[in-house]
Amino acid sequence: MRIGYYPGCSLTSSAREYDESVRAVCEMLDLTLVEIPDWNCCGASSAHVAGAELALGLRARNLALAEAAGLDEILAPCAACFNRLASASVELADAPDKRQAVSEVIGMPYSGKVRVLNMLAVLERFKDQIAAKTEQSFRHKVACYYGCLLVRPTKVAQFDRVEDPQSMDQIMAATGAKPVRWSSKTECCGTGLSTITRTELVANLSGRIVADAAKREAVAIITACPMCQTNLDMRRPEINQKLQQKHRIPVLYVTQALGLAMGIDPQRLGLQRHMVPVELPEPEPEVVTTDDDDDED
Amino acid sequence: MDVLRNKARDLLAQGQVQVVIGYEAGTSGARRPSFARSEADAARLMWDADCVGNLAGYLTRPEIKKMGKAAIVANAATLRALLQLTAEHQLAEGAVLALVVTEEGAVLELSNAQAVTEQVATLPSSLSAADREKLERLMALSREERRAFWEQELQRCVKCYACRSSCPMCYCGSCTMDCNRPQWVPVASHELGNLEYHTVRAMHLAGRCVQCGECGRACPVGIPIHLLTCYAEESVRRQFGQPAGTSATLNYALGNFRPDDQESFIR
Amino acid sequence: MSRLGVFVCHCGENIGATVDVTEVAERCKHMSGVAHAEDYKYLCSNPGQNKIKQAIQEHQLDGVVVAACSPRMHEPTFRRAVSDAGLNAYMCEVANLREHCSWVHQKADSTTEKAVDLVRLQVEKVKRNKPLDTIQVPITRSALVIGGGIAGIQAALDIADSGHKVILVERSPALGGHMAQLSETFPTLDCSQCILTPRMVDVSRHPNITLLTYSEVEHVDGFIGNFKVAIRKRARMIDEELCTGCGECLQKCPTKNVIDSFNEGLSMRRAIYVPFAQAVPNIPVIDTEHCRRYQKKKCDRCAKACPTKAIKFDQKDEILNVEVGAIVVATGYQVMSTDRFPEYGYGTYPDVITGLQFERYASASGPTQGVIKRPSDGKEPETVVFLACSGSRDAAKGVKYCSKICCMYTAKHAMLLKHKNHNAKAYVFYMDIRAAGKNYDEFVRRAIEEDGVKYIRGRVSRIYEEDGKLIVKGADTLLGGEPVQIKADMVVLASAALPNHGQGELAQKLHVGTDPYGFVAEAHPKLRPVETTSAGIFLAGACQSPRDIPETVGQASAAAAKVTALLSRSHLAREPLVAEVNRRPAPEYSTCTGCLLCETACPYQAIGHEDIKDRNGNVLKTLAKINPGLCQGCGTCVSLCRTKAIDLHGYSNEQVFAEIMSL
Amino acid sequence: MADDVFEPKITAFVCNWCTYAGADLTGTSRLKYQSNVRIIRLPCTGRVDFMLIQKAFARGSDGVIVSGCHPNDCHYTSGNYHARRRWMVFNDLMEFMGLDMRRITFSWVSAAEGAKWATLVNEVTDHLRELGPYTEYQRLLNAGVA
Amino acid sequence: MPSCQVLRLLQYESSENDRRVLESESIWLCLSCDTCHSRCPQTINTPKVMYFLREESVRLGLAHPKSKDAQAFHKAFLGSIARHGRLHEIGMLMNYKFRTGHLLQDMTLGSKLYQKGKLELLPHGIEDKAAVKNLFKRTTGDKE
Repeated sequence: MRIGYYPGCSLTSSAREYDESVRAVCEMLDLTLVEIPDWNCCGASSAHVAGAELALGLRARNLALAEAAGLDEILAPCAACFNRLASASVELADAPDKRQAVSEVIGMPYSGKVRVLNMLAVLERFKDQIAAKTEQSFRHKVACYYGCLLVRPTKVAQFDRVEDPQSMDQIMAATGAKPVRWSSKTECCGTGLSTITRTELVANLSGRIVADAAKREAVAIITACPMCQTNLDMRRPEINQKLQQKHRIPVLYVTQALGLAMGIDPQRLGLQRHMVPVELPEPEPEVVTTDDDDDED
Repeated sequence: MDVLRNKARDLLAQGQVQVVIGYEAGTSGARRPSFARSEADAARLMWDADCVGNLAGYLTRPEIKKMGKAAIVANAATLRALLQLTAEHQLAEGAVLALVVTEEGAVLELSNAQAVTEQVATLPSSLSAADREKLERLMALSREERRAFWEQELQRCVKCYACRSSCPMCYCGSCTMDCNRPQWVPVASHELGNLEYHTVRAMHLAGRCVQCGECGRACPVGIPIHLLTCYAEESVRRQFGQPAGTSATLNYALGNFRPDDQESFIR
Repeated sequence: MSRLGVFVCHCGENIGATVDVTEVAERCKHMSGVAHAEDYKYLCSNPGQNKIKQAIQEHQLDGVVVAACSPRMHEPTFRRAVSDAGLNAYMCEVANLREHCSWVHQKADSTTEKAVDLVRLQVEKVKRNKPLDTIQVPITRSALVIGGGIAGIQAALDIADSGHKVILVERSPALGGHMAQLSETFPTLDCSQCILTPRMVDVSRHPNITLLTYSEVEHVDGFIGNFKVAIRKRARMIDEELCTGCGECLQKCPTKNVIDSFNEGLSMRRAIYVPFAQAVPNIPVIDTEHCRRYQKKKCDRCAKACPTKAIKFDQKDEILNVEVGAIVVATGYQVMSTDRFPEYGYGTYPDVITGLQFERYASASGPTQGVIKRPSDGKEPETVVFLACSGSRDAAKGVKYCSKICCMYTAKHAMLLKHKNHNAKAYVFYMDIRAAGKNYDEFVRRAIEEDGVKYIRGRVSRIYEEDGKLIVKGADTLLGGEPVQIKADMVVLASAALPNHGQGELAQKLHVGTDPYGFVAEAHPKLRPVETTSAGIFLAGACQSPRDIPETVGQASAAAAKVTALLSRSHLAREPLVAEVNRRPAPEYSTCTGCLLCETACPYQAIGHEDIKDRNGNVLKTLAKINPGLCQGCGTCVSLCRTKAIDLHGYSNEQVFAEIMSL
Repeated sequence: MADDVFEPKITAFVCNWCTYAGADLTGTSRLKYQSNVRIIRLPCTGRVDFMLIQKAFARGSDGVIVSGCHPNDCHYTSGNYHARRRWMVFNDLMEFMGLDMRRITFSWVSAAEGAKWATLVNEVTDHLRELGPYTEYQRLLNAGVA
Repeated sequence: MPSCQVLRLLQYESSENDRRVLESESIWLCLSCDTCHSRCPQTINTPKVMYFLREESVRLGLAHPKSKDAQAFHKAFLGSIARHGRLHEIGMLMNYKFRTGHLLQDMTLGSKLYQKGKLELLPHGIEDKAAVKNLFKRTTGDKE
């Protein structure tokens, strides 16, 4: 099976390990990634400030390129890129006039056929294979953290349920992991534009998430978004300072976690690149559950 | 062929039926309807590829009804007509015995609607490939071209009503055309009247036409009017999926509806 | 040659201003068949009507066209006038010069021209009108009430008290509906059961009422005054004659884990059960879904226990066919369940409950004998948050409309909580407080001022669990949208009131319209609020839209009044504008070919068939036959008939044809 | 009005309960529209025989409006559904025979849509004014008796 | 000022209130997490509203002083894209620091990132840079 691939800027540098683990895991799942030729930045949240037209143009060019390359589905692992591209594809899907206008801007045709998928939507299709390919069962309590951009707004994401989403929990469960029930699944880590400009806000928001995860005794936070990963991992010093705590809970990309379960070499998954060292305890022992019979008196 | 003749002879001899409606040799190699009432008559019956006519129309004629129980040599279209007529309460269930000559030359006796329905289910649509192709060619034309085409054709109509009398579904005792209070359609044949007449005919056969093409064959001036009724029927099938002449129980597309019928032109 | 009279109305300035009325009258004089034409200021006035009557006498008119306002306005008026003058009422037609001409066009020749056309159109029609007599339909003088809640109970009692027979059908095993589930009622805080149970008993005792519980309407045929209804009486597996309601059987049932729907799932019941202690009738039902007898082919403990051998495991559903003259729909509502609220946890938090569930807790007859407890651990909650508008007024995730009862019952709930546990804290998140009604706002004020309920104006964005508490995150818009966070033990959703389940199917069976939300539609929002779009079918209570008890009871009595008015007559006069199959001399008998394609096209199943027989009884021809009692005159069959054998009185082929040709 | 502007002749078949009432509302709300349309009142769109439409054209109408209750709102519960089916076939057949379907307007106008009726009539009138007289049909008329 | 007040002020359609909104810091605080959007009973897309208000406030020169870092960030960001077609993080960060003068912010972090191989010294541009340049021209008119 093949699918279009849009790494996005951060996966080529600050989130390189995400890219590495995505490629490693997809290989294991026999999913061929066809990188969109000459893709450009989706514009993230900045493009909007310079005008909606530009924002749409930047996103549309990538869709058009994908279409030209004969790809009808593309995977955008970065949640931000996914959200941007998906909203563009939705916006253009049934608006011929808009497509016309944007085609002129980007100087190439786009017929509005391309569908954008996030990492989880793609992995969901491979649950069985994941379970099958799992070598050392990943029996850890994990906190599946979705953030904002994967599930919201429903019209754009068109995936999972907007509150208390389940897909990542199920994907992780397939490896034997025990996803904790927690309430910060879709709380915002504070990215938006503030990662660099308003670090104090970020520490505050991300802090709540880390604290909640720790409280539920998760040994790792699992995410599918570079922004979230960066904030929860890279900003950990600020967070701990803010919380007056020494939280050491690592933040893994869902693909890294799967990779480990599938027995892929940690180096290949880029675990060494994390700021918070990834050290997982011994997997919990397996508990055999028996279903109880119905009442007799 | 002999199998058919013998079968007919026996049926008549044993008095199971009083008349066998079938085909016999006509002038210049054509086939014409034949009404065998005696064992001798039975010898005239024929069956071959040229027996295309739809004989079902005769079944509803009083003079034929008078003859008593009838058997009919039936091709696909005739069978469909039988079902539709039964559905429309014009033939009592089992009132007619259908004789179908198989590829192998054997003769099947279909004595009830059930049997006919099953037989019909195995048959291809009556709409000939040639006619289907004509329909498509016409639809490919521009509206103006189509108008011109039908104007050309219909102005030649002399309102002889041969189409009407040949159509097995046109059994009505008094037709809209004969209604004079009010005079819906002018009696004389002129372009407007002709257009109205053929529209009415097509509309009245939409959801009822078994696409036998009898009207087209009957037209003395050779107007392909069967295309109109065939198209109307196709339209019904396409939009509502309720083909005529496939069941003996009433399922008239224009006498039913679905709340979610999809139409695009209503504002 | 007909002698028609045309009367053109000025309607003061309303028509006169843009149409040259005298000119119109003048031109009419010259229309063929018109014997007399005149114009007048106000034809609908008494003098105006008298002019028409006189003219009919003077000029021996045999038909009349009144050119005035919309026929939907004064057609009846003028037809009465015409018949007073000795002409058949249906020899009068109205040309709509006001709504369709003078009011919608500028003053111009073309406008007057149109007015003349509109009159000519009617002139040509009237020439072809035939005298018609109103159809007299006998009335079956009994009523069917669907739904045994307070609405149905009230309607049934009122109709029965007026001396008419009533059949009351209730889907569940007992009367009472939602009101039976309530604890106290606003604004008086009197106990719901205490005021309801006497009414339920009255119903069961009333000589004129036949009570059918555990029964549903299967099929409805017929029309006003003559409905034929098939009712499915579901098998209770109990012989109602033998059962004494002693309750022995209940104790013996081994299956104790069936969700109790009367307690809104807050408790368990047995497989054989009576919904609640005061149930009417006090006869148990066996729930075959859960009874071991049916699930595991074993156990007959209840049967063994029954002193009167009333338990009949092989009982079957019965179909009762009844005839009634009128129907009252009182099918009530249901509340949106908690799993419809994503941000409140999709119903995963046991301590997030609906208002109805709270009622059960607060009710003395409830699962906790009136002690407010929380489902998760049965502890008494210290802090309870109430969310008004849960699903209501929420176009995005819920319903657009206001559920109307929530503001009041939420205030009541908070109040009850405080009364039962003085240290408890009650918070109410609301968008607006809607407390219009007698003593309603006073009631809410009391909750706030005397009982110290904290009202917070704002919506709740999220609820989640933390250390056994429910964290309620919201905003206080009166503090400029400042975020509020409350650690609660229990959250009560005033969840939206929806049309009851099965409402849609029933509406179809009854041929009554519904609104976009699925509530039964009234015939007119202001002037005919308790009538449906189908004559003879009335409505009461929350099946029309959410409403409280006083309103429901009032409406039920109103519907009952309508029904008794209808049933007080022996016959019903109906407009004779119905379809008819033509007749011709033998041997044709009719142009109808008896193809009966029209049968399915009739929305009222009014078309059957008749056989023409000779004197030896041999069938000569079969024709379609239209029952004038059932026919409502839509004409769908008329336009379907290939031989024009069916025609519609008042809109006949000849009439309409002539109208077209007059243009 | 000036003689050079073409005034189309429009016949409207409307049901009594929705569109006729809707047109009444247009009046009571004093909304103005062009005066070319002549309304023929029928109980229900189910009563609209396609032959009536034919006859309207035969009588020289340049355009025809057929209008009734929205789906689900039919006073007779399903008359409009039956009507809709016939139009679906009629439309299709007319297309096939090459008739100018721009001349026929089907619409749902409820008793509450007085404004919609006004706009509908105006739009149809203007459109027909652009199209000009329905010569291709009226020519047949005048082709007269052979 | 919370978004509900922002919208309320706008509903007045009065220039004074509009100004108050455009000058406010609030419109720069939105993280476009879309939570409000997915909650709103009226499905109002608040982030989109905020984007628009930011554009306006910049266009009319009313932007809140505290927003200059954000603006600088966006300028740097867009600059990077305009030049390379993709984001070159170091270049962008440097650019940002010069624009804002936060020269020392995150210095240590930066080097850490570098050690972890998370920063690329040299930009990886796209082939068809012209395409993106034109895109910018056509939509914003400015060269950046």
